[in-house]
Amino acid sequence: MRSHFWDRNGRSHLEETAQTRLNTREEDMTEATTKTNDQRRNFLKGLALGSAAIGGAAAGLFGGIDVTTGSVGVQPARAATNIKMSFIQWQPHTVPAAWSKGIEEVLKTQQVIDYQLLDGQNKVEVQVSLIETLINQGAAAIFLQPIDSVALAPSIAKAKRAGIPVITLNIDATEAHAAHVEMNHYFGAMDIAKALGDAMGGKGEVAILNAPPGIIIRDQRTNGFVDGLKQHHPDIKIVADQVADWDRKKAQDVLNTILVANPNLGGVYGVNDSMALGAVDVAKEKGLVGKLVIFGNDGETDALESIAAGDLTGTQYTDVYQQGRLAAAAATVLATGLVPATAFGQQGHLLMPYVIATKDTVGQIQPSQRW
Amino acid sequence: MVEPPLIRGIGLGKVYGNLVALDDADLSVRAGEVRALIGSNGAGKSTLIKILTGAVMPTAGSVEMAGEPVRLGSPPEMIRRGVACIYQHSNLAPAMPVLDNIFLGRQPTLGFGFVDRKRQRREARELMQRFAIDLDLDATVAALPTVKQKEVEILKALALDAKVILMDEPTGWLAAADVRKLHASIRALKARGVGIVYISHMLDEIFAVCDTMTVMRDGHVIAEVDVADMDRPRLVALMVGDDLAKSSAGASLAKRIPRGNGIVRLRCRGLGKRGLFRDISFDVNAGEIFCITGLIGSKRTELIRSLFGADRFDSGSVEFDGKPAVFRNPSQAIGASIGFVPEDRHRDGLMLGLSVAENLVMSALGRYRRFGLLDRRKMADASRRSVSSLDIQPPDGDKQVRLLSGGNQQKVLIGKWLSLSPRLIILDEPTVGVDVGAKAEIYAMLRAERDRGAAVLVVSSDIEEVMTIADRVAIMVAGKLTAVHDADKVTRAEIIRDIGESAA
Amino acid sequence: MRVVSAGAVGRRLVPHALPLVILVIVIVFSIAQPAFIKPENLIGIVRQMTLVGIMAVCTTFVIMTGGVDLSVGPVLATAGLVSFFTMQAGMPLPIVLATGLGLGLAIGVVNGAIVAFLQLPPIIVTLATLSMVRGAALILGGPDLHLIRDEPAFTFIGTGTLFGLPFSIILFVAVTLAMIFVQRRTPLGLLVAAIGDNERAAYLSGHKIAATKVTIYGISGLGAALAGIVQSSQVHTAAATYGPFGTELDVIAAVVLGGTSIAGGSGSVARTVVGLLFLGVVSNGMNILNVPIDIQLMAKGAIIVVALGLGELK
Amino acid sequence: MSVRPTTLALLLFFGTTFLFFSLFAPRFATASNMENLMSGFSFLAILAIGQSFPILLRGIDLSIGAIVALAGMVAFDLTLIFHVPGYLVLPAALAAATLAGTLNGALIVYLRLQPFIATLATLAVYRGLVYSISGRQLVRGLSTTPITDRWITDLETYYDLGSAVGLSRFIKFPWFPLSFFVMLALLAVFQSVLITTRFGRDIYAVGGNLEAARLAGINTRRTTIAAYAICGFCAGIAALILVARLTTSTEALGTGMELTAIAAAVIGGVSLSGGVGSVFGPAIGAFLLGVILLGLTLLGVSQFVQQILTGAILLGAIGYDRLLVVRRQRRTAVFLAERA
Repeated sequence: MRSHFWDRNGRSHLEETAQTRLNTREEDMTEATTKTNDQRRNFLKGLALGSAAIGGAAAGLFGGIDVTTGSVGVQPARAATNIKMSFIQWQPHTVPAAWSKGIEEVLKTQQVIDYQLLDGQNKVEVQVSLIETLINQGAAAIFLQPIDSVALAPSIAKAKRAGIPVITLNIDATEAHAAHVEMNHYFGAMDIAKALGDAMGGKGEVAILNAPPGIIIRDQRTNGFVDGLKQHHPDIKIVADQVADWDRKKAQDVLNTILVANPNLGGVYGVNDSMALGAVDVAKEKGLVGKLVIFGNDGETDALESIAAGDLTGTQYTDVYQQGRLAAAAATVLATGLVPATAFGQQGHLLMPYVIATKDTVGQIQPSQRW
Repeated sequence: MVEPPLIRGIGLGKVYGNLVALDDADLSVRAGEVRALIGSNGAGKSTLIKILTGAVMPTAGSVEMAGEPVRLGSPPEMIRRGVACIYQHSNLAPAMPVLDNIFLGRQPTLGFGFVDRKRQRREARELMQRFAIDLDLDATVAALPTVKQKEVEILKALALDAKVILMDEPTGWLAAADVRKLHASIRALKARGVGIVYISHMLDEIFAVCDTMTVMRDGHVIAEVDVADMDRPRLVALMVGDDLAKSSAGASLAKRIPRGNGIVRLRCRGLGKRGLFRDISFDVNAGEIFCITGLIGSKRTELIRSLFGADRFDSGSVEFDGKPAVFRNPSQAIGASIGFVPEDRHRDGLMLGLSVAENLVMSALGRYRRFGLLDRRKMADASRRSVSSLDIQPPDGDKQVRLLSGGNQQKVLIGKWLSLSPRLIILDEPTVGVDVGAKAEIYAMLRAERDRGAAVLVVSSDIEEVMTIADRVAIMVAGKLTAVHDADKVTRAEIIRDIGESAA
Repeated sequence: MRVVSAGAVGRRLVPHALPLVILVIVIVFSIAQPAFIKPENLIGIVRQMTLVGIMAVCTTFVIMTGGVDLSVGPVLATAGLVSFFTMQAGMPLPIVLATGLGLGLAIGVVNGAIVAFLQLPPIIVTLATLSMVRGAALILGGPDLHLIRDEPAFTFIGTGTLFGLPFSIILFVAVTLAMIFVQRRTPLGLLVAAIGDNERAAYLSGHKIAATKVTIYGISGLGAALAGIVQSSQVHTAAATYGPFGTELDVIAAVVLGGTSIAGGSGSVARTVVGLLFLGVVSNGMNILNVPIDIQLMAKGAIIVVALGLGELK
Repeated sequence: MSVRPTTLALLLFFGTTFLFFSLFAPRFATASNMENLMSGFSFLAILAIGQSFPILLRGIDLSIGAIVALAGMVAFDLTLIFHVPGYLVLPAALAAATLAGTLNGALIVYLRLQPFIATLATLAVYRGLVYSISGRQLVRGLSTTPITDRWITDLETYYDLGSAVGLSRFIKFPWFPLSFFVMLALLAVFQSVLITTRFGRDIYAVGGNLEAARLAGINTRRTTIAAYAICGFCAGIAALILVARLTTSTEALGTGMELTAIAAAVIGGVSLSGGVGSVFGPAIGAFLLGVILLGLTLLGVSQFVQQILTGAILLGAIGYDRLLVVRRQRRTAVFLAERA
């Protein structure tokens, strides 16, 4: 498939891509973009948000502060007048860390925003408690990487009632909120399935190195991959689907064992890059590099390097810094424009563009975009 | 027709693994009868008692109450039928108040499982009055002194309003006055038609309170007689066999060496610990056995624990071999060549799960260290020598201490220190719960230590023991040392008077 | 100290029951999937055990004395991180290892000191250090993965082979043998057994309880640090998030399955290895048969219950 | 005896921590923060209350997190897949949780397994069961469907007590969540069970001295099983509160809660060596953990430093308790000696 990302002035590229994507995939959409009854309206809204966001992001990148609206302006920062924005992550991990960096890049240039990263400890009840604390604190905006779509919805509704815009990252919530910026799990995984199948020549056996149930990303990615194989490569058989706890070491162990039972294994899909890299370790040790097609998901630096070195076959790359910047830009616009969260009848959607990075395309990813 | 006995065990047997604890034993008690159950440690008395309370499931035999067979191995069943027991070791819930312990497991209720506190308290008061026991019902058991804890146990058994009461060494921890009080209670119960089984190593007590006796040895019942038909020597002979009886009797004739060889080994001056004891001064010489006697609760244990470094003094000074000695922990005391045999061997003395050999070397590990490693062969040799010189039965160094009888466990505990040849050995109640035979052996060991030139400091509440082994006797009353006598110049009566006078 | 005799008898039987259960499981798996019994898979099983294995073997003493060390997960992570940073600073391998291991030892010693001198319950003390060490690790390394590259000597620890065997296995076996040796042949081993059996008596026998506890918690920390270095070497990365929540339960499970009572008392390093083998065989076999995770968990729990239950009933 | 003096010390520690954050953490002493505290940590208090029972028996229950997930998933499936009305779902979920607890107790009693290992095994079993019955995996789309049954969602209700008693005229008074009252009710019930019923006394007896309890004719097996059943029941209640709050359940619900609940119980003065403690202390212990989390967050302390401070405060809490125990022991010894 065609690679497509944008550089700093690639706004039109983004729009075009997003549009194609949404148009062609509208009918396939399942839980990835849920409960929207009017995709097109959402899309337009997303587009508008995205534009605003990119503006903000660019501002962040170039260090300009004049983009911010007058109400906040360039007044010198004062503790008493600063507004607060917080990001509640899932648990310490590379992806939310990169988001946080992106968010911070944008926010710190605004002078008047205090930013805090909070840890959800991989527990929904902790995330809920933290949101309520932020509501109490009177945060100007909340960034949230929900562990679950439904579980956080009541809290998001509460925030909305309190006039606080909530911007979700990666996992949408069933409660409409200000905006949602998503790394595309379901469709990304479908594309991975296609690319993996192509690399395997359309037949053979694959194994999934999976995460334990309990977080929705896992389900979306697994479903996307399984559906993708069904659609594009019905002859490829999934011979093993084993849990390796997101962990590189566990992935090594599990794949080693799977290979004993399935010596003819042709492909491996790691639901995140760490597990895929664990598979690469095994392939190296057993001399299977080049024979074993291995795909990861996320696109972290280590994975990209491994692809460049010819070890990992590919991964779904998303510019996570940019994702964070976009979210931050949207939040800044909302907060400084004094748009109350209650004004949102419909939430904005922004599906991050992504690349299936392989040896051929990985070089196009700029160093500054690697996280 | 004769009424059937209140309780009757027929052909009872119990086998643990390959160890026969009890074999074909019979025991019965009639209404108003006090039956002594005697025999050396490991003879099977406790097992027999535990079968009668349902605590242990026998491997053979049956139990009848009033001629009716009962279900075995079920404590609730036996309690329902009115069998109560005062166990040898504490059977109280330490963190609970006295009141709850007395009614443990069968509190009177108001229905729906709610405890009837008022009735509980009233009944407890009545009982205390009837048996002249004084206890704070709301005190936590753990905070009570041992004597009071024993009283709680007695009250607990009495509260059951039992037909049969089994007492497993109930006086093991009691002072003479308390023993008399207990015996008064027993007579009161007897008069009300209660049947009692009474286990004790104290021959005096048996003659004082029992009507009949069952004698056991090695898991068998070897005699059933009326107490009236027995005398002391015959009884001792029955219990331990002839040889030991002779040495036990002969032991009390051994010579006394007050002040040993005249060299002061341990000099204590004005020792005090706030709220426990004060102004304690005495000397222990090399080559003598120095006994401190007195009532339980007179803080002797606290004193010697401090001497050993397990606790601290608040005031006073200690000299050991003429040099000032302050031990901040037991390891320093041991370094100075002092040994210590605690009172409660299960709680403070032995590692029950470890082997005899390991227990024997436990205080002397340094000796078996070679290049920082344990010299297992040297350890095994040493323990083999100890096992044979201490005559530990069975003579197997690899056996878990848990599986030994009480007397043999005590020998291991003492032997552990003897192998170090300490310059001072302190023993706290060295023969509690030990049978007559083992007692004699332990006395012989202590004398041998004395003759070797060690100083031996013994704390004992057993006047008979003190009279048997002491070279000098000190009397401690309520935290103060009131008198020191040469043992060959003092009589039993004088010591009892000393203890009683100061207490009054 | 008060042990119900039936339990004691049962516990003595466990070491004999568990190997039998393992044998049965091996036979069942081998029939279901002949590849299971292939030598490469058997080596794989041992290799999968190494991380938890090193930690479990090193923490056995702690559990034998009635304690527990919950902080192994973050210590594992921190040791890897610290090694990474010292390597980055250009230090030679011996210093790198010494720093990583030294840190683990230090954390263990702190655990032991708090437990021994303040006499606080180990489960809460080590829960507190778990939280503190994780926080410190995250401050040190952030949530990022730090790639370890071009460090062949360091990489050898986790991935190299010696005499045809993975070096990590050799390391695990060496640690195990060393611990068995310590238990059987040194005064420390006997002391640990004594304290576990009766701490008061051990004190009155003149032993330095506190020093012993500090030592064994130190060993436990050292083991976790070694596991952290092996892991970082195997996955070529160091991260503060390694050794996630649940690692400590895996470690304790192996020790306790081996027959060491969590309340202290009897136990041995050799038995811990049996417990490890049991867990390793079960999880490897279920992976090989591609058993789904839900059935895997239920089967694992049930097998544990049956295996130990059998030992008690016999 | 039932309320140990150390519970007072704990209250003092709690009060000090509370006061500290009230003074220094912005917006800590506000009505809405109190609402957060009550609604966010009542379930943990309930778990800690339940956990007290096994610990009082010198045991432990590591499986409560998995039981929470199990009860949650039962409620989830019944409501969303089978459309069972809420008034039947609630008892069904509680029954499942209680049954799971009972099974724990039965394994410990009849197979004589160590509680630690038995509940570690059932932790795996229950979590596996949750995965296999998860409606989220079985029926696609359910993972984004909230539970709307009023019987369940109404558990997340707030009461404006301030207005009811007229306090709101003077200060902004927090609205009390129903879960807080549920917690209070359980606390009252179980505290009085422990103090006034024979069963409660039996718990202390069995935990304090198992052999003595057995010989006193107490049915130790039944007591043990009941204690674990109560623990499971409490986990079920906590699960329902969470499900109401989240309007869904996930497979990972409850992960790690066992250690938090154990920590709360031990901070609350329940001794791990059995027979000592109450259910009052653990409830305070749970809210202490909540105060720390909320307070540090409001102080703006970074998440990493928070972890360090949480550990330190945990140590402080038990260290303080320990200090008081030692002091009191010394005083009691002196007192007894002087009286004698």
